[in-house]
Amino acid sequence: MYYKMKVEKLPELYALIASEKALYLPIEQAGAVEFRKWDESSCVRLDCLNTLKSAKGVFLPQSENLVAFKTEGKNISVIDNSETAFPFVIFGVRACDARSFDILDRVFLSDPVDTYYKTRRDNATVVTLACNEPEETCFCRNFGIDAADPAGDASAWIVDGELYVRPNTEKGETFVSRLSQLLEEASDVEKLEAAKQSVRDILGKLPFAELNLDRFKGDNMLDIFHDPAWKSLSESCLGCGTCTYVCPTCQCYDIKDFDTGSGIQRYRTWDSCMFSDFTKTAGGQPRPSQVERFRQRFMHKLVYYPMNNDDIYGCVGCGRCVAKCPVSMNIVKVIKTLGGEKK
Amino acid sequence: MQEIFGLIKEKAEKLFADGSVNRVLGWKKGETEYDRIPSVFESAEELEEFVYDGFCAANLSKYLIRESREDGKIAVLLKPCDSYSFNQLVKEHRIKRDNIYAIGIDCDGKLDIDKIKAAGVKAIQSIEENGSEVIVHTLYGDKKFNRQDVLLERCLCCKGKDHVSGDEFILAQNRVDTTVKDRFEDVRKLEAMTPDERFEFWRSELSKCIRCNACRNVCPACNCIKCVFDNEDSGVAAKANVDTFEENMFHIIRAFHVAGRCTDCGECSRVCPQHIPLHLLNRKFIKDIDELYGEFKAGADTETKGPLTDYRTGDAEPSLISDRGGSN
Amino acid sequence: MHRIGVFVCWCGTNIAATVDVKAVAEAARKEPGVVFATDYQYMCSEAGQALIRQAIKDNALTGVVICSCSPRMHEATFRKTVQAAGLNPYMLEIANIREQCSWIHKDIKEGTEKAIILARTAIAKVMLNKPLTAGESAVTKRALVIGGGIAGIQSALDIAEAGYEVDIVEKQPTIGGKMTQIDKTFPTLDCAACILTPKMVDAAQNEKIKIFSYSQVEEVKGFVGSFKAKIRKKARFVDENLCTGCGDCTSKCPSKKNKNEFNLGLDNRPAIYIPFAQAVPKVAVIDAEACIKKKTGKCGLCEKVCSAGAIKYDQQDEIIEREYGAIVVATGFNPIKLDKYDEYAYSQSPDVVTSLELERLMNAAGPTQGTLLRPSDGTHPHTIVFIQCVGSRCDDARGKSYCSKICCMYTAKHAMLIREKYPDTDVHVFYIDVRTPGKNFDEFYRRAVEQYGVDYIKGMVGKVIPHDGKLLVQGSDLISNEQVKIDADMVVLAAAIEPDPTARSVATMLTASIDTNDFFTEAHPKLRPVESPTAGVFLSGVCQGPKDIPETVAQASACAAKVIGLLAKDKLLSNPCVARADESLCSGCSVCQNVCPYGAITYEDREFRIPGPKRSEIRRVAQVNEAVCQGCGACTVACPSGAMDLKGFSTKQIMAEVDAICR
Amino acid sequence: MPVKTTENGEFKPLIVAFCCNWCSYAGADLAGTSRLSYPADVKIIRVPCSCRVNPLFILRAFQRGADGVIICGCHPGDCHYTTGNYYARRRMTLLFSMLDYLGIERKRTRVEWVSAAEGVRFSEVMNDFAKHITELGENKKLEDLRCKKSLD
Repeated sequence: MYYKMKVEKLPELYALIASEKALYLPIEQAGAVEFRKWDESSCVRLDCLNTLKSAKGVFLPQSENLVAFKTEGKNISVIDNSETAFPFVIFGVRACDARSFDILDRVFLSDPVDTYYKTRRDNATVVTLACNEPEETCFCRNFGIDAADPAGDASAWIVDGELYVRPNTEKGETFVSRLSQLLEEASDVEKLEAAKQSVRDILGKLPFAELNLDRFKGDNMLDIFHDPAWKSLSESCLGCGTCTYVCPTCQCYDIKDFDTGSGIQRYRTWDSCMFSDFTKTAGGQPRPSQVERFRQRFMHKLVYYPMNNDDIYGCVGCGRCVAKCPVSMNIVKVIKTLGGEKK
Repeated sequence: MQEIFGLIKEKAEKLFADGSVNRVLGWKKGETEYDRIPSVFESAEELEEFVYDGFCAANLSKYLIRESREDGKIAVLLKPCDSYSFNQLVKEHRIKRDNIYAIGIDCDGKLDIDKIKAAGVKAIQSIEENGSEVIVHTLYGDKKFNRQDVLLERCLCCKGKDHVSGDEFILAQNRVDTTVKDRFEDVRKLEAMTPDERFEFWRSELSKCIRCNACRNVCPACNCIKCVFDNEDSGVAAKANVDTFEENMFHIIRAFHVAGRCTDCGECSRVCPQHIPLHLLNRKFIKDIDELYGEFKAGADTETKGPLTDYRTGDAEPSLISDRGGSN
Repeated sequence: MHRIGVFVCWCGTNIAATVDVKAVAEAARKEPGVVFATDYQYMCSEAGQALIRQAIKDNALTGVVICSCSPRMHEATFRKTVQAAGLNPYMLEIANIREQCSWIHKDIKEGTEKAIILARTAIAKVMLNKPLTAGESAVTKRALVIGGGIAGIQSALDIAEAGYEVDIVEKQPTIGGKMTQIDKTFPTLDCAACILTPKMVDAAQNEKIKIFSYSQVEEVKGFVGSFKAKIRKKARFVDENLCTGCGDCTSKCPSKKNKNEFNLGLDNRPAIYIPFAQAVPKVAVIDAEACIKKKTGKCGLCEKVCSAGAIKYDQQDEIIEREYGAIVVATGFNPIKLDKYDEYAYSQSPDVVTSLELERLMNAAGPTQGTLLRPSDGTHPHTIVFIQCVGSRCDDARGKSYCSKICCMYTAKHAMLIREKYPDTDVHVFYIDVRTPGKNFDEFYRRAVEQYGVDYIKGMVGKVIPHDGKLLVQGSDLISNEQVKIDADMVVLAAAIEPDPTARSVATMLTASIDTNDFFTEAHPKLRPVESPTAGVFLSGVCQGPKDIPETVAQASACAAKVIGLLAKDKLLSNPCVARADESLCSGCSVCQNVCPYGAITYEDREFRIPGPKRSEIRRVAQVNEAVCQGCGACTVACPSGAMDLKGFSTKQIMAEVDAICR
Repeated sequence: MPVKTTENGEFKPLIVAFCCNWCSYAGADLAGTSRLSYPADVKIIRVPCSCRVNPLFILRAFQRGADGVIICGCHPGDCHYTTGNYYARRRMTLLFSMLDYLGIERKRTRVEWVSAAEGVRFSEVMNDFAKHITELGENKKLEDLRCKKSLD
């Protein structure tokens, strides 16, 4: 069942949602579009294809407090000062980012469950938005993602000045029901289907539409691992964390203690396997040079993760790393170099 | 640029052929029409992938820290502005000059793909550089740009067309000057604001920082074996901007550590995924240094003492700053 | 595990009156790491120190904090105390709760609060203290004196007198320096040669002194107590040991028309020559550029006449390596070149001379045998104009910004001598100011004016115009506010003096610092005026700044006293609070070296294990010479990676102090 | 976080003073010996030379809640280590200018040259600086909220 409303009424829609729950939207600030909490003054950018950081930050913030230790003289007390849970809606998630939640769920919701993540997931209603004008950096299609018909608790489309919404889950149904004063049932679904089809046509014509992923199967693991191409692929890598920090599926974090002077704030923060001190231990650095670190990142996305997760790739083809890598080295280049050109 | 590209490639092939080098550091085509990857070519055959055009913006000099320590001699392609970084690295003993054959190459300004995309260009299929025009072909149609309008910020206030170092130069016959503004213009604009306005400006800019370290890792002056911000022992290490203070601190200290050493190559701003105008921090230091201690161009040579490792007995007093007036 | 003890001193009522010392001890006891805290009336008393020693033993303390007076007062005392109890003396910190607290605050609550914070800060620091040991190094009991003028000779004589060996390295064929060229000295008017040459002879005959004339220091390595120098002994083509200084060769030499340096080119000398009669060593030297034999291979006349067989045309430069414990810089000065002062016609007329040239023209051993004659025509001058401050106190790039200090006095001397010897000669002096601070100086100047009738004109000369064998001097008299024109026979220019051109290279070699005028910088302009900031390098004479002879000699002796003090030590103990480079972080960029005032930082290539197939790499890393480093910490901030740290004031310690204050 | 108000609710700043051992620290001692008072808000950290003061220390102090930071050294030309304060002068001038550029209050940071003989001046400088900082109020632009928030 599809519902619709005029695009002009979007501010009313936001206000209505926000009257009940916190609302996250792609919002521009100082020229940067990110998922941020909405208020009346926000500059919403639903037209933005890729927020700079992905939507994952809503569930796995770049940094979050876990626990604190307060010191008074020689006494220490433990204080839970993690964020209190609140229900929220995240609206405008693209198909690729929506898939990334599935990938992250498999990590954080499987045993042992990450309660910080789970609490946010449980409290969230994910409303996706179909892509209208995919870019040359997009390659979600290779991972079976349909950018013209994204998943989520509810999906949305903007076609010809109208917003179409379709609930997909119970949460989605609830979401839509709360908006009944703005939404009406859509009777012109054909128009929407046609729009979807035209987007799919474009998706098929994009330069990275058809990547050959055949080689990235579990039984080729060692073969790929030892491929001499890693050296030349990694030689330009600066070892920065841009790809990791913009990636919707990168999930590694570090736990650090900050001495506040009157105690310790323990927090977790995203980490990057590209960093030279990633997983460094007392015994040394298991991946001593950038070649190994670089390889790790892509092996994880293309080989290890699928091996452990029903052949689901750890990449969703959002293209952020393609657009943002300072040296233009990216997963597409890796796939093409290691896996050959088109099918 | 086409003629230059040919000449460079020819030269590189010759260097391989006569055995004067065993590697060439240049750029190769990446996966998109505008991606150019800094690359080490190990044979004449590998040069098939070599490219030199408006998107070869990366400053290659920093790679020499690693590459000049490898066996054999490496040829490196340096644009005029890169030659300053090169000199600075030689001055700081970070690269082994003897193992390098430096080829100064012509530059007519580099293109900023983000400026092109900001004009609403999506799904790029190919890009044509045609003199003063740049034509972008996309799935949604073609778009034509005036080359000057889509140049990188740094090229609009180019340091100059002349190399400050190099063993050989391959230059175009008609050299294009892309300078249209004074490089301190934007710094002056900020200086003219009230402190609160400046504070707001930098808060909004620096709060975008995701602490990816791209600015630092690409910077030829940031070449410490281990950065203080990565060193748990330094007391200031951090992986994320957990507090607004961290955002300020990281960028202030980074700019301070490269003050007097920064050649204003502009790589920091070019690679920043958040488009934070980081060069405005470095340029502020450069401007202050020029005004207070006499004009100084880091990397102009390999001998002159840097302004922070030098002094005059009659230098300005720090009270100069608080005497700038205003209520705070 | 830290076991810190905190000792709060009452200082009688000095502290206890405005700080609740018991409360401070109580608060300190609650701090993590503190296992013992107490208070006592006078911690510095023997009983107080005994209390500290006992507590260290009883509580197995690993660090001590004393809350008391300023560390500048009793830090050394308490270091000894804790050392006596078996702790490293540097495991001590002092919280200054007297000068910084009890004495300046009236309110006991406020004072106590602050004292607690200061105590906490010291506790935070001491937890990061590391045991430090002062380094020891041996002292080579020999000094090197660079420059054999009156400064160098005096320093050498004094050092030798104390029983230490001294080498004088002089670049000219003879020692003696500028003073050998001077006729008489002010304000006593005694003959320069009469007081200098005995000293030269003393130096030559002193068995502790070794003179390397016609030699230059080429390289200096090492540090205070153990320098290694390379000295280039230039070939003089005469065997020093065989030459008797008889002079037969010089009179026979056919190449006679060579500018005589000793007389500043006012006359000529042969290609083989002895600079002057009292030269030390009195050994001939061949000017290879003038010698016919050296140039054409023909001649050899000197070899034939030398009965001692001392002529060695094939002599080569010799490099001598010597070790020293201390180095004296006595590189002296030169008058500036006057080629940029065209207005005074110096290069146009031979009758415009510098003051030093005038010295030669008035000297009995000079080109005119002491009779003052005009260089142009050998006639007696009747009107002489002196122009002061030529290049001194100058604000343009041609001259020097400083006052050359000696000119006022020597000009008064010249004027007086001329007026005395040739009463028919009019003497005019153009000056900006007359500066006569010195014993009997002003009296001397007044005698020139009052007794000898020298005409002093306050004002500058605009132009000197040679015409018809005369010199028209156009100047202004600022007092009468009139233009003055004098038709003079001779003009004498008081040229500014500047450090010898070798000063810069010597400074670089010694890593000693020089100022923008190339004068050597003192370790402290007031309190350590004869030491360079570089340990073991001392400054004698004009190399440090313009001086007259008595001042130079005084400084030379002071400098010698410092050298003797150093050489008298068998071992040097160094301050252990010095910089240290963490090689694993150092990238060898040299910024630290650039800011080090002591030249304590050098670089070494070290092999490091690195990850990856290559396994190791060679890296240039900084090394701090602990004997030379004085611990200022300039390098620690210059170093961007934090590889450079300062022991005793480490980055971590200072940050911990900041944290503790701001807690 | 330190308590920053007096009993009657007035703002009481926290000021960190870095003093070089040879001149300014001795000047502070002389101020003490001469019983010349200055606010207890000023806490002194002894460093060998003003050139030992790393910009990191200054930022650290602000991060931890300091409202003002002052660096004192020997007068130019009088540095115990000859050149230390000259380097410090350039570093601090540039750093302060950068802080100003970022919109941080200019008067929160200061450099003063105080000799060992200038006890009176030391106390005057500290009184004056403390006065300015009290007027400026709390440092809000360079604070770290983690240090400010009490952990519970």
